[in-house]
Amino acid sequence: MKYGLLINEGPYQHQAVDSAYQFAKAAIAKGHEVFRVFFYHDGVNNATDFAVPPQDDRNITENWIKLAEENNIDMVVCIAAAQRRGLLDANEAERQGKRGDNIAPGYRISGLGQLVEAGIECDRLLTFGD
Amino acid sequence: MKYGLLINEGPYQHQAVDSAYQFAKAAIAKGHEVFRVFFYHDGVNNATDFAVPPQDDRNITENWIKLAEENNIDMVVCIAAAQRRGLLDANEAERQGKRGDNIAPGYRISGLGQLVEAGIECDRLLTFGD
Amino acid sequence: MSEPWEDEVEGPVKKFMFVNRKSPYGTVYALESLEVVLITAAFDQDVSLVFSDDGVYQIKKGQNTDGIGMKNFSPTYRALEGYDVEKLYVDKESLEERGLTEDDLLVDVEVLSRAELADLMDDQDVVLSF
Amino acid sequence: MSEPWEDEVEGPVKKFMFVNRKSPYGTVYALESLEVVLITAAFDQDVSLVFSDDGVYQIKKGQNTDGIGMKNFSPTYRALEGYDVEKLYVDKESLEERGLTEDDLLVDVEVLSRAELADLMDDQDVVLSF
Amino acid sequence: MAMLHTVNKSPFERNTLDSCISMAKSGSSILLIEDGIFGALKGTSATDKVSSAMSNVTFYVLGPDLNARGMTEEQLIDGIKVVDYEGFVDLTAEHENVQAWL
Amino acid sequence: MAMLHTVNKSPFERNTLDSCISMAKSGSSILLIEDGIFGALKGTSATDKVSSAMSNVTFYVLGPDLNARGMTEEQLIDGIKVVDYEGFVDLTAEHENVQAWL
Repeated sequence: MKYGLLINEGPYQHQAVDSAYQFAKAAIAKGHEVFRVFFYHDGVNNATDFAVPPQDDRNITENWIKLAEENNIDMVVCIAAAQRRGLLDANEAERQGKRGDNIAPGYRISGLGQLVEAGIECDRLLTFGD
Repeated sequence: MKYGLLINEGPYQHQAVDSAYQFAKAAIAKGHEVFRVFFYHDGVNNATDFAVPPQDDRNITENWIKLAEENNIDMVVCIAAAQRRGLLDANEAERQGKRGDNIAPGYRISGLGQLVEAGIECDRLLTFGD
Repeated sequence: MSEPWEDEVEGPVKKFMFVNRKSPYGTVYALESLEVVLITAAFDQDVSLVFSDDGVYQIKKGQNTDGIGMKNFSPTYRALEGYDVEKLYVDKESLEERGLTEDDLLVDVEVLSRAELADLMDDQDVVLSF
Repeated sequence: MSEPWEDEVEGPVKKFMFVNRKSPYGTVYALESLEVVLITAAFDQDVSLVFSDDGVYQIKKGQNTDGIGMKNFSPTYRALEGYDVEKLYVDKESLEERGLTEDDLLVDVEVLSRAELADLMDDQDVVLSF
Repeated sequence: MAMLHTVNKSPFERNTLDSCISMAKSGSSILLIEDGIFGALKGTSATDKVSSAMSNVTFYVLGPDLNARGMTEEQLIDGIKVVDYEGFVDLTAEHENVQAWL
Repeated sequence: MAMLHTVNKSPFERNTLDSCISMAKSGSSILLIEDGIFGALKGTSATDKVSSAMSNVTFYVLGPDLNARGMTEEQLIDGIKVVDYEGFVDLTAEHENVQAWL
């Protein structure tokens, strides 16, 4: 099966992104494809490059990067939701005249069309949120 | 009266921070003092310097900065919650070896002791959250 | 928000259903759901909207947000027709629990029982709930 | 987390009550509430904890988070005594609704009726609910 | 005065208002804000619960949140008082303490 | 197979499980995850609601979320099946569609 995942909540505050991560790992272990993970609403906050979680806790952003790298998952951060919440890549930062950018490598910023496309192309589009 | 406000949710996703802002404005208009606003949980995300909300929408981060400046409100971002979620000032960024920082001017990072202190020193400590 | 037509793709038409269960303004889900609906329509997909539980309040007439400093986005529901989004369904039981009738709603909708909505949901390719 | 004693102040003792109404792990509130409790105790304030509604699950025995990739923080409730946090109250009705008894809980608590809890709450200087 | 309780959740979606009412002492006040305002309306499945609580507790509703959601004073349960944000501030000052039911 | 519904909210805190049950067609399945697992337990005020829905719908519960919250299989309503994350994946593949009740 070809899966798309939609993540609507940020790291640590809600379990949604953790559940999605465990699901993705299990799907891959079972031989399925995770085609795209789309970060929407507060979900865009998972893409921050600036988090320093406690040593004995999970690092959500990095776990996703590793999983995506090893399994060729397309990780897309919604541009409109990201702009509202202060997540920028280098291009956006320049375009908006901001002094820096904070999207971690491995995540890319794009439009909601990427979510719709996932809905069209995937066998299943699953939502994880609050 | 001397007020302390605790804000537990981020910008746009929940109305909590908007309600707190309207409350703070009204309290000041009535001659009360807003001593401190403490940003905890996802509330730390309100302090981002990188947000670009739509032109026809409110700018939550800047509204607070302006209100705080004009009325001498101490705006404190919880360091532990901020580290988990990717909010850093210049000092923290250097200490953690991060490539940039994203706390807007007007907000300061400190410990939870500042919340307890607000509870002790203020006549009322109000919580706005989800 | 990026323009819907920018990343439009050609391809198959799938049935997308959006289940709106949350009230507006208290959280951002209603607003950001609407953005996905518009993009999905721009991709020429078959779009249905369901308003149930507190989601029925999204299309309540007479919303006036002047006092809370947030944008009144309810006129956008009226604009859906222009995007060829014409399948709007409302859960009868949710209306009744809230003492509302069709006359209270700002768009033309079809009021259905839960059994009818369940049949409709069962017939979809993608179901998204915000 | 900064060490509690770093920003300790001398001053009056106030009665702080923490009302815990959310289950652990699904959201971060239980964990981050516990961090405030510890700091408040370090400030030598009079601390009470109430577990009601799904908050009673925070102190359920036998939590094992190995399967969800999150840290089991429930042992911290046992450590509260060492911080002189000894006033733990549980809502009787919430326990009963969930089919739980005192034996299911990992710390010693006082089980109270809602009327008794209401009296206790009424007697506080600061009430925080996470 | 006794405590002020604030409720910001819809009574149709969550148990928050129930919990608040069950712990609000006689003579205390409940202010409905944000999505909590739906609890102040007459003719809903939550109306009876609020009406009967009104024998012990005074209910207020935040007008700006009411209007944002397309509701007006006419739709309120009789006896519920409308306040604006300044009225909200007054309530917090007049009551001895405030508890936010989140 | 018919639809798979997922519920991640506690039945004591929200109306999510009620809404899901009222729209789940006969023959469909409901998987309880995260705080939704509390709906799978016997001896609670929500047990009857789930038990009676089981005549039409098959219930599953996510084991890792159950154990995280200090619960074990012995505490489940008879007939509710425990799955791990791989079982969760299987359920999404076996059913024609998935709806997450948030």
